[in-house]
Amino acid sequence: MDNEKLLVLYYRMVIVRKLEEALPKQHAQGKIKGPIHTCDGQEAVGIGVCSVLKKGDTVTSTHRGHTHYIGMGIDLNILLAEIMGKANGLGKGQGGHMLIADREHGILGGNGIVGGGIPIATGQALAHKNLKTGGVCVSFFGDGASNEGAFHECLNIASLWKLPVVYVCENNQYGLTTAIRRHMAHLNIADRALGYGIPGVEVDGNDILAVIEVAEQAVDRARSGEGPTLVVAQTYRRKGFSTTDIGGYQPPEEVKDWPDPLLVTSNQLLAAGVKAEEIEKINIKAEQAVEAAVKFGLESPYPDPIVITEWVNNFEVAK
Amino acid sequence: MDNEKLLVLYYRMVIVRKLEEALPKQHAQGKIKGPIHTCDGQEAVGIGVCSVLKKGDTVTSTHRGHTHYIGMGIDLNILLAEIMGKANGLGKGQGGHMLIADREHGILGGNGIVGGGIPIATGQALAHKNLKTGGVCVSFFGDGASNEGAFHECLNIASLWKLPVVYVCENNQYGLTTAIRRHMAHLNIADRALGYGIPGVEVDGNDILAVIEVAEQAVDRARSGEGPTLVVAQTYRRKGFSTTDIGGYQPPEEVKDWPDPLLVTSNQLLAAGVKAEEIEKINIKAEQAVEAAVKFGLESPYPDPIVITEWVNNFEVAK
Amino acid sequence: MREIRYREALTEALHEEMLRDEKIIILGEDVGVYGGIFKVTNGFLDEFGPARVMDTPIAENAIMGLSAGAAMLGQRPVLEIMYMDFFTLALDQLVNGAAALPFVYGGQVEMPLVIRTQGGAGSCAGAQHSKSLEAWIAHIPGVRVAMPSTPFDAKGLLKSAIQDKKLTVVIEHKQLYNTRGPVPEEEYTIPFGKADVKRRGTDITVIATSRMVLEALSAAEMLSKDGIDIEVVDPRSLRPLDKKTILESVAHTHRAMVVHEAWRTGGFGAEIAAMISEEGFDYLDGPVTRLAGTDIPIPYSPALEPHVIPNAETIAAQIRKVLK
Amino acid sequence: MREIRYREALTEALHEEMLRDEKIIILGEDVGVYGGIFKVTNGFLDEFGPARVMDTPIAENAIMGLSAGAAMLGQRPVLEIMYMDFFTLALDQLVNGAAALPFVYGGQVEMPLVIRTQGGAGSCAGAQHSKSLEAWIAHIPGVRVAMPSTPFDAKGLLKSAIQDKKLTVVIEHKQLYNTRGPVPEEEYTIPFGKADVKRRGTDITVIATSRMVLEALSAAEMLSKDGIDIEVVDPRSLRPLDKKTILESVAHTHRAMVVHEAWRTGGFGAEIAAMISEEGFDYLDGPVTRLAGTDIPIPYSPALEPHVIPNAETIAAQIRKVLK
Ligand SMILES: Cc1ncc(C[n+]2csc(CCOP(=O)(O)OP(=O)(O)O)c2C)c(N)n1
Ligand SMILES: Cc1ncc(C[n+]2csc(CCOP(=O)(O)OP(=O)(O)O)c2C)c(N)n1
Ligand SMILES: [Mg+2]
Ligand SMILES: [Mg+2]
Repeated sequence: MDNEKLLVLYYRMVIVRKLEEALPKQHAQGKIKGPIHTCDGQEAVGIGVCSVLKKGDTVTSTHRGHTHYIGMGIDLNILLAEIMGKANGLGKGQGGHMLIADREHGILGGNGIVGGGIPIATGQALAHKNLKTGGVCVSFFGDGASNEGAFHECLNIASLWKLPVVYVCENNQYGLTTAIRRHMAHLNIADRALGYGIPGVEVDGNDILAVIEVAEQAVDRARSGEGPTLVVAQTYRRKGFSTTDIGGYQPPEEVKDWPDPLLVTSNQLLAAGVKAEEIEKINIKAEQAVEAAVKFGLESPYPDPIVITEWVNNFEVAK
Repeated sequence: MDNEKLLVLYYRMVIVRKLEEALPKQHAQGKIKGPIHTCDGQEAVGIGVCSVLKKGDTVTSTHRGHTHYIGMGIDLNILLAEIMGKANGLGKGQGGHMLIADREHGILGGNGIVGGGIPIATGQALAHKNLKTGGVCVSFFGDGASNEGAFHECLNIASLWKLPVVYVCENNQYGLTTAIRRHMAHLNIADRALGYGIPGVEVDGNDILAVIEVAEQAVDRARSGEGPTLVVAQTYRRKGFSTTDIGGYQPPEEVKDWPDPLLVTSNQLLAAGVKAEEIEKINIKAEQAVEAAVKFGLESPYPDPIVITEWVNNFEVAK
Repeated sequence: MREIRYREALTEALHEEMLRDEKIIILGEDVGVYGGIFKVTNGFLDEFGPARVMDTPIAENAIMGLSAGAAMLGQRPVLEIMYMDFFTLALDQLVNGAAALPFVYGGQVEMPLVIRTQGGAGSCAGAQHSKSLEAWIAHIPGVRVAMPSTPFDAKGLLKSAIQDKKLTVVIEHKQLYNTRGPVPEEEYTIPFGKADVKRRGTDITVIATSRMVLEALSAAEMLSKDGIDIEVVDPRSLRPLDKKTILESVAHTHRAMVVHEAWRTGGFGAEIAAMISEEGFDYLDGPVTRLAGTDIPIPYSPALEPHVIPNAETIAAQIRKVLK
Repeated sequence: MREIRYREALTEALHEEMLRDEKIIILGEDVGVYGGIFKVTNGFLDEFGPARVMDTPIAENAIMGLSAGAAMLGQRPVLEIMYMDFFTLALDQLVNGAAALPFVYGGQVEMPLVIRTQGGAGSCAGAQHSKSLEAWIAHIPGVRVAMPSTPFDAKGLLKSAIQDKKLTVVIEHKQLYNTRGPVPEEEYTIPFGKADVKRRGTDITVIATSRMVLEALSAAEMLSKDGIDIEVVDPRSLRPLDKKTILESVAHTHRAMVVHEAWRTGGFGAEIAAMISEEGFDYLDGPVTRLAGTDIPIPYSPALEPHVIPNAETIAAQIRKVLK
């Protein structure tokens, strides 16, 4: 990959990291209500996978979706507005941080039901195929979600119907507070693909270049009509499960064993000859962008409760 | 296996076959209401697997459970009474043919929800383990059921908790009217075990000796605390999905490609030196037993609707 | 007017809409090769091909969710959930998915998804194949719910369901597929939220749903011999509910009774009765009573099952009691 | 009497019962190592060990069904479904399994299974983490449903739920865990089907559930300044429902209003209102009104969420209107 492109991806990764620093602060100050699930440590997966998608492709996300949003090119300002429940947010403040959608950028969308996005993605893939959009759908979900029935039902269906979908499991080693070895006995999630006769690929989820390579193959396969792939990206959730987490179950030493994907990528950039100052410039630029978006969000207006009546009238009243 | 024992099993298989001949007749005459799902062709699986179980073990069954009931030693008369909705039936006529239970013989029980018995079985296995009953639970279900989310969720849990449970998938090549190649792409259901790190064993489900061998290993493994096994028995449903089936989707020539398990076993008996007359005697004895049970069922009294009020009073009335 | 069966009316509705809009697909368990276990989509696979008529694996949660996902991108799925009893497995994707996402995504997606299912007892199919769970579905904002009782209503409501491009659940009744009734050959639709007065009468308004409409009409015949003249109102869609027609009827009869097959406690009859009592209090000469399924898992035995579901006799008996 | 928190009351109930009966196990998502996301089972894993306190994978259908299966063999599971919103994934094993099997198997199995869950809005947790779906559960015959509003009720009802060995769903409220109230140190239980008159009054009976009881009591304070004296009845268990206490109260106040957080249409308030109108018609001087959650997926924005849930002000306002 050329440096310029990798710098763009690195920028996006830093955006996510800065978001994950900024959002809990806003939450602590009461400017964001509702729990925030941060992606610190998982930046390479979402940013990497989304970078191989084209206009018209779609993704389904989760409660922990910031990397997917940034990866798909969401406008930071209106993302922040939504997270703060403002009228000009992507969902008019009606969805909030777990339920972000951005149709223009193919984000359809966040989902707070663990595993809930998997059937939605499978259906989007069906529509891509039937309506001949040429698009593919990527479904992101966690290691914990891979134990839900929806995972199984959908992988079977997608395999049967050869749907243009890529299932990306971000294995961050925890389902909420439950360590992976306490929620599954066989830790190789990619092996679950064997039962459906589809490829199951494990990848180092902290190395964006590795992620991209695997994602490209899976997306190509989907786009060319050969069917789904299960990609399992090994990564680590460096913070608590959400802003409500009071900790006590993640051994502090564990985080040291896992590489920080931002460091991995910045080292790749340095090794490829990019100057340290240039990287630092990007870090600052990202920080500023996030700061500006936070400001935008804070200054945005709250929705007028009249929207409630409008919605009710639209859906409920016998005409 | 000694001939005497095999003859007993053969007897049970014939009982099932005779039942499957008798029940649709009674249904056609209006003596049985509600659909009947017959097991013609699948006798070797349920009879074989249940033959390796001990007193105290339990099984969960399906809408197509006659082989499991007979295999576990149910009393034919009160089985028929239940199927006919009579007061002296196993469920007092409240359950019917899809919802048969017989606690004394470990049948807990039939289930008309496809895949519905799998979680129940997993919980029974948990109780066997926790309460140190020494028992195991066998969960029967179909190829179609193996696509339900419950299958996945439970195999993961049983593997994680090393539960004493054996999952027996009777692959009769159809989910209702949908041929297996139209409901899954990867036809080797046993491979689904790979994702959970448990053994997945495919077996010729029309050969009771083969079934018994595999079942013994799986039950031993469960009983000794090593955890679950997925057994997939290849067999064939020789009739329609139920008495309401109007056909048209099962190629008539297909049935010829599949061995009839009764013939397989009677040939094994003959090869082992059992006389043809002895086998014929058993056929007649089974037929008579079923006839007697049908008579018993027909002559049994219907329940008094007062039971409805009793149940309601017991559960619903604030005391 | 020609008479056709409820099943045929549904088939016609689907067939006409499939011809009208290529984006409509039909999917569900056994809807393709077999044509649906009640044969509503018989022949569709041959006519429209496997890309538009899809047998699915047995995976209710997935097929509900994937139908919603496809609808989000402009596909127009008509999903069949074979028995309402299995809706239990698909509710998450309905209430947390299809019904909620258009709102929480701020209107960025539409949900032109129609779900057909069937409920009801009467076949000795037992506790897991006989339930009427419309109260669950009709509790969900953003879902429209219809329960057609006649071939005419079945066709007209199903066509509206599809044409309106709004998330809709159409609940058929397994005992009605073979019933016959007049259905025009010409195109027509029935709007949601319009009740139908199936019989005019003066003494009491009976609000009945699905098969209970037929039972109420039979009860009306019995009662008319005793000089009791009942009005039978069929809401046809529970959500939105045509309060106006119901209240107008009660304003005129001054008495009301709600009849449905579903379990009494927490059944949708409670909503209708509460609504009448709340908004039509001054019209009422007596309490709004309910006659509904007994609060018990539906027993299998032919000697028990009929006792847990209202019928013409029990409806007539209760009316006699109320009017005494 | 000492005052403890709602959370602590629940913890005490579970702890006492765990000590009393070794067959009780606690299972659910994150109930073990973390002690439950609301910390109700904090420390239990250490005290009772991993065979009795089990973190489960995220698989709601399986854990509901396996709890039922274990209960059939004499285990006594207390299952936690983390949010009531996820009950949608577990309903099949509840309605087609746990609630039905004791009946359809002719009494051969018992179902000593208790399910704890929590619902309710107020945290800006959005449409998928704020719902109140008690109407669905309370529609199922064979399931008992409690919705405690105070620490006292929470402890007493949860202990009864476990001791009675009947299938029971206890619905807690996420906003109540930190509320405090008097709870005796001595052993006590609260029977199911016994409502509690939380406040005596003469002008109107307000039947409120869960957190709405607190709001109704606040409304009572506001109204008392205007000389309006309301009676607040907390059914505590929706199923079985203590009709007697409710009707006695209405007989005395001649007016009734039902308040809950759940969606209005088809909410359990409809059942209560319909029941009062049906069985207490002659007591009523005016219609039974309902005040409930707006029929809309619960919006996230802190500027919207409060508008879809009743509160003391809106309760007081509606009462003023009704009494005018
Ligand atoms: C159906 C459902 N069950 C439980 C939850 C509560 N919950 C929220 S996040 C979470 C953990 C999910 O784990 P994983 O899929 O690994 O995603 P991660 O949080 O690690 O990104 C749980 C259990 C939920 N939101 N939805
Ligand atoms: C949850 C659920 N979905 C659908 C059905 C309808 N149904 C009854 S039997 C059946 C086919 C089941 O196939 P399989 O598991 O292979 O069992 P088989 O009938 O072949 O024994 C279906 C779809 C059901 N009873 N339950
Ligand atoms: Mg995780
Ligand atoms: Mg099968």
